[in-house]
Amino acid sequence: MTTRDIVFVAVGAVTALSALLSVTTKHVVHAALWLLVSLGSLAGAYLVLGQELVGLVQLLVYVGAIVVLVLFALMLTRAPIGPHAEIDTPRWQRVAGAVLGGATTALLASLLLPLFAGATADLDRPSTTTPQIAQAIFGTWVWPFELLSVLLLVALVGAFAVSRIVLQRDGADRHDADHPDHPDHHDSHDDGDRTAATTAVTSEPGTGRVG
Amino acid sequence: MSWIVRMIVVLPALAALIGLLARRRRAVAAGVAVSVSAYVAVLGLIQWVAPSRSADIDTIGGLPLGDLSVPLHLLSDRVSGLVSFVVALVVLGIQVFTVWYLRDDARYGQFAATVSLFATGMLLLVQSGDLVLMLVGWEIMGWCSWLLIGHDSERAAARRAAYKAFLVTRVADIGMVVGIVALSVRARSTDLMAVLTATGDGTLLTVGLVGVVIGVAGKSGLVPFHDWLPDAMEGPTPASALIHAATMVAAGTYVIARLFTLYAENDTARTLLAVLAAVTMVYAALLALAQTDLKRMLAYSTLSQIAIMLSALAAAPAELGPGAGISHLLGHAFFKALLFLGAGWLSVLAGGTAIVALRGRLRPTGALRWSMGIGLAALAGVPPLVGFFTKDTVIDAALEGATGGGGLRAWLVVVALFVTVVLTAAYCTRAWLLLDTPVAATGELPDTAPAVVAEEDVAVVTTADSADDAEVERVHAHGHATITLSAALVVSVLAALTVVGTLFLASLRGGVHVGLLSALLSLLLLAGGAYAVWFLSDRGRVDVAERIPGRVREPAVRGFGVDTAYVAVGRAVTTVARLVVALDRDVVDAYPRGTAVVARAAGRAGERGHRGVPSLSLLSLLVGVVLVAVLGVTAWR
Amino acid sequence: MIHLSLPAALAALLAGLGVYGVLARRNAVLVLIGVELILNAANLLLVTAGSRPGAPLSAGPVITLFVITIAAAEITVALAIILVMFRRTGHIDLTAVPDLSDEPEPAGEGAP
Amino acid sequence: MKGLTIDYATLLPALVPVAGLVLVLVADLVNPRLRQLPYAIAGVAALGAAVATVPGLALGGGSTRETFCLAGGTSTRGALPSVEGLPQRCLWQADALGSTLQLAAAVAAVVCIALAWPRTRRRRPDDSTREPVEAVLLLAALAGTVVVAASRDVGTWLVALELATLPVIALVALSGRRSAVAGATQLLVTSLVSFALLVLGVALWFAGTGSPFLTPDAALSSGGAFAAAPGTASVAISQASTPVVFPSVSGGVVALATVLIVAGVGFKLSLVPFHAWTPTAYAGSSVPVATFLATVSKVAALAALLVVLRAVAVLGTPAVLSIALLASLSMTLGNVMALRQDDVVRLLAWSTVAQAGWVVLPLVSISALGVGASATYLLTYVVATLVAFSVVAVTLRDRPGRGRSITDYDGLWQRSPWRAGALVLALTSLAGLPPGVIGLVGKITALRPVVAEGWVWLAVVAAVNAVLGVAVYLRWLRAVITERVPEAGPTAGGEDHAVAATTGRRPVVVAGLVLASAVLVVVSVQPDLLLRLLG
Repeated sequence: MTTRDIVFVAVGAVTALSALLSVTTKHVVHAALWLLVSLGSLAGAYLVLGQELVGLVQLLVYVGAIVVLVLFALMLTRAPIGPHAEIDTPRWQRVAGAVLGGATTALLASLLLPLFAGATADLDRPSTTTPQIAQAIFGTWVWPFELLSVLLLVALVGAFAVSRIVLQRDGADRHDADHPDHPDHHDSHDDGDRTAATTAVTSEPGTGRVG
Repeated sequence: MSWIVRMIVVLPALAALIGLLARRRRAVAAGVAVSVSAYVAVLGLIQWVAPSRSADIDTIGGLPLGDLSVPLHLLSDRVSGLVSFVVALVVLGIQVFTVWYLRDDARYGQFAATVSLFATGMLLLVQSGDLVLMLVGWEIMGWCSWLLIGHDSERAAARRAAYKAFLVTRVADIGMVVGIVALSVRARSTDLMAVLTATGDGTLLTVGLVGVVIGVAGKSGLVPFHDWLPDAMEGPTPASALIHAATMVAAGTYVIARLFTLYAENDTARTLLAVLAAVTMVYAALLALAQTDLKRMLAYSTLSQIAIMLSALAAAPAELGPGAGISHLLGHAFFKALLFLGAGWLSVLAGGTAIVALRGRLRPTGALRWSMGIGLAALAGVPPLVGFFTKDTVIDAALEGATGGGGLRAWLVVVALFVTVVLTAAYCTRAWLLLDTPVAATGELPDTAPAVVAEEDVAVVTTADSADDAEVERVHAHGHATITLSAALVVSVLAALTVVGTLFLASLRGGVHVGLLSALLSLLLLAGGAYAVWFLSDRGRVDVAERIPGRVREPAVRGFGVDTAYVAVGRAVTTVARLVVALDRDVVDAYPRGTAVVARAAGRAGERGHRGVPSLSLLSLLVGVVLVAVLGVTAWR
Repeated sequence: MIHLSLPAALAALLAGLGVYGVLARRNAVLVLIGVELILNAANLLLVTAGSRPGAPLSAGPVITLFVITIAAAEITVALAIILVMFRRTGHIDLTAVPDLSDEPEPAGEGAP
Repeated sequence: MKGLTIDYATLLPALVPVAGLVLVLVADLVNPRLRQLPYAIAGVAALGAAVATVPGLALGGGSTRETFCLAGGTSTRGALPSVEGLPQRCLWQADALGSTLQLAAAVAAVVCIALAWPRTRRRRPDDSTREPVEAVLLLAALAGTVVVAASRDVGTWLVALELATLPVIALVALSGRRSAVAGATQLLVTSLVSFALLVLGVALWFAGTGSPFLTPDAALSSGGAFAAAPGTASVAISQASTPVVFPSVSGGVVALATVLIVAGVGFKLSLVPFHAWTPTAYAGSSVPVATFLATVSKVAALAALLVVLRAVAVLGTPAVLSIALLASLSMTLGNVMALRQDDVVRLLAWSTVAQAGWVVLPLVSISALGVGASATYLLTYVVATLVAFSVVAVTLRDRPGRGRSITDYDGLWQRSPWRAGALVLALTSLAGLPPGVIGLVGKITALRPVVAEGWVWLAVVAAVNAVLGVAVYLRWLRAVITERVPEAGPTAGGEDHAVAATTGRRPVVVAGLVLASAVLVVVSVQPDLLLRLLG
């Protein structure tokens, strides 16, 4: 048991605990915040493992961007503040989830622990340093890296178009109310509180039209 | 020479094809039918006179059936030459006669073409040196008989008769096919020579020969398959003549004659044949005596005569060969064709075939009277007509067989033959007396009938029990046509052949062999039978059959309800079939249909599970992944 | 020095928690959290395997970076669709039976 | 980087669609009101990709067209420690099989683009973004498919697979209908979870083999080679100067990695139980997108799967029970459900599920034979499905709103015999009946490895499903060839005519149908073209 081991156990415990809380808490927003903690401490775990760059990117992208996006999404979908019983699936499904999750963990652990049994990494002479990673990305791995840029571009275009189309349609519905093609428009107006949601969202021109 | 043999088979087939194509043009159809059959008759004459003894005339080449050799050869020898000549001659006569007889029939073309095709079947059977070809010819005749008997298909009776003939012979053909298969398997070849010379499995041989006997019994109308033949009189008279004279019913005799060396050594099959023949000849002769219709009487007489031919094959000693049977076949061909065509002629004159309508109608007709007289005399076996010689050859052969160790089987045949001689003489005499005695002489008739039966009355009488109702209608529609010269000539030539036909048989080994004692005995019996009838009928004034008690005669005319038995058998088969169908549907098919039901139910259940709930799809996904992962890890190696 | 079985165990744990999270939540956004946990488990495993001495081509960290980026791209599209779902149906409940009733093609192409 | 050579000509099949999508975006920037231009560019790009794959088709034996190779160049070659004659490692390696799959994807994409061709030539309103976005997404997914078929390393493989999946999700949602959103949601969550598991599988692969390459030697390194001689056997790439020894690992990790990858890709192939999104998404999206999902997506999935399975094939694993289970479940459930569908798109969706079972069926034998058979079957399925969807699209284009139900095809034989003929050929191919000879050939090809490996029960299940499948497609065929029931009344007919008159423009859509049918006819007449894959 080295010092690094002890540190890792500590960080890992935080990660696991916050992950557990993020999937069990009844507060919708808390779940996202616990995820934030979990991913952040995972970045710490990367640091302990000697992968500074990965840890940094984890902080930047995951904590800085993804979780923030998740929080945004929760707010845009009018997530309730405070405990909410409705966020969990029926009990039988949760039991199934627990069984399957346990099975996954058991399966992975039973295979990985023997695999890494006794394996150690000497982090004082790290095999991969940040310059090496940089060189690898722009050298060996330049092809998938370029593809990744295409993927990001396409994802942005797609996400933009998808969110925009509905905004347009909502707008179109409002403009000519007697348009016969959109029965759903009337549906959504029928049930009371959801109407409020729709109008609330669509009345924010900034959200939808942002490109 | 071999091309002649091939042509004999192929030409009628071509004639049938052309006739069918040209069926709308009557003259062409008639021309083709008559000229081709004439040409074939000439070819048959050549084959007979100058026989090429050859057993391997190729046809379409052998069939590649692996282990089994199927060469499909034709076989030509003196017997096949003679038989095909006689067949061709009879067919020629019938074709010529038909031109006159069906003068007003719109479907003459089809009829003539069918007759040509029928001739093809018979000739193929006669020429074939291969069991498969034999079966093909056999089947062609079966199908064509259905067409010919059902020619007047607008009449229900004709249709029924056609179906009956077809079904009854078909059932018997099961035996034929089984027999042929058994014989072929035993010889590992379908070639006739190979089959005859093969040695081996005795059981298989017995099965084969018995099967062939059953098939022959069907086509030749032996008891219990006999009842289709009298009903087949629903066909036009030339069709009856064709079927009865030299072709279909006689084909069985020819087949058994071809296989005679095998039969000679197989007691089981021969005994069966002997019993069937003996029963049939006596029974049919008795029924012939009771008939009220000329054509039906002739039909029963055919049954009896065919049984006589077969009895020769059943009883003759091995060293004598099948000559006796074949010779009676040929002789019978002449006089039976003559009788049928004469009856057809007479029916045109009288407007019906019921004996009541025909009474005394023969007297004023000159050539027809002579011809019918000769025909009936030949049928009865009056010397020196051909019937006498051939029948006595059969009796002689049977006697030889009986004395030469044939045992009970041969004696049974001999006794049956003598009984039949008496009965034949009796019904021939009865027919002659009824046809020839002027109506004026029958004063004792209860219903003081007019001297000449009026046409309306004829219709009334004959529609009741005339076999050939179509003829009645034809006569009604077109009046009594005078016979054409050629048709009359055909009848006359046949009469002449009946007189001198014995000469034909001289070339046949064992063809004519008359024992003195048996000839005398049969002549005595003949005279006795004829006298008895003459005496009982009060010199022709009364129908002998009237003296038979009505409750016997009525069912006798109807063939003792055999038809009903057939129907019952049919019903039973249908019932069994229904049972099988029900079993198949409700028990066997339940499984396939069960899968369909299960599939549908599963689909319904699945539909409920696939309503697009994302959460459930995630659940199924993860369950699947974990399951697959566990399976993959545990069952990988 | 660090024993690599520790991060491996953590990865296994995170994966299991992620699976549970995916199945236990009916809110679509929270299901995404479960997905992220599984992804992070995979990432941790990659990094762990990559920090074994002699790992070639810096593959571990590089692929981890790739996966993080892919996850970002995914989350973008996912959130857009969840947003649309909310707009169209008024909820983001994944256990609800969706309304599959077919409407005519939207106005975008052709009609008016 | 040293040793890395890039051959752009080889990369063309992937580069052309990417260039096309950039061009679409630029064109949209310049003149956003053109309706057909994005599709034109996309069509040309897809065609270009198809043409670019052609040189790869002629590759025989084991030869490949490759680039991004790490051991290229003579200087480093000598320095490479040759471990058991390991081949050089390339990030792009397209052999005949891969090229054929790429070609199939490109051709299918061309047809999809033709089917999506806009109805009118009118300029679109300023705020509409649909056409260019659709073109971009289609091209991106095509590029991903092309790349994944040629990828040999986990990095490229993951990115390309995601590039092939993510745009499709957006495409499904793009039509904006409620059912489309439902389909997109289901597809989204399924694909996210699947992808996460896939990454987990990849991580396991990397952990188990120590190699980021999906190559046979990497797979070997997990099992026997390292365990047998830990001192000599080592993986050392140019930059890792010190030879290192990985701990000998059990094959179990590789096994788990493989099945996780199979499961992760299985969702894209719509294998039961990862299939639930299929009918919803197909029915929700527009017909061209459904076509894309049913063809290009499936090619991508199988290409990705084959990359992995060809790598593990060397392990000599005779058969995989998991795949057998998935295949039999997929076939059965797909056929049973398809029997009950009245909507032709849903019917085709379930048929896809069933056919996916047939596609993976030969993979129970992880061998060259199984791989070839699977690819062959996939191609027959893709071509036939393409034709069936094209017919649906043309029918819908003729009479909008009518053509989704089987009864709408009543009497198609009389109305338009050519279209009906194409449909009959396609359906019989899917069912495996003549005249769809290619379907029959495909089914026999697919069954051969199964029988060769002695999987009797699986062969029986497949045979039963072949019969069930016939019933599925005959339901539709019967409608096509039976007499049409007279229309409800003259007014309905009049409306039809009016509608047809306004939406009569469809030459490009018909061209797509013609192209697809031509391919189907060619492979039906000359099955050798496909069967060559096996050799």
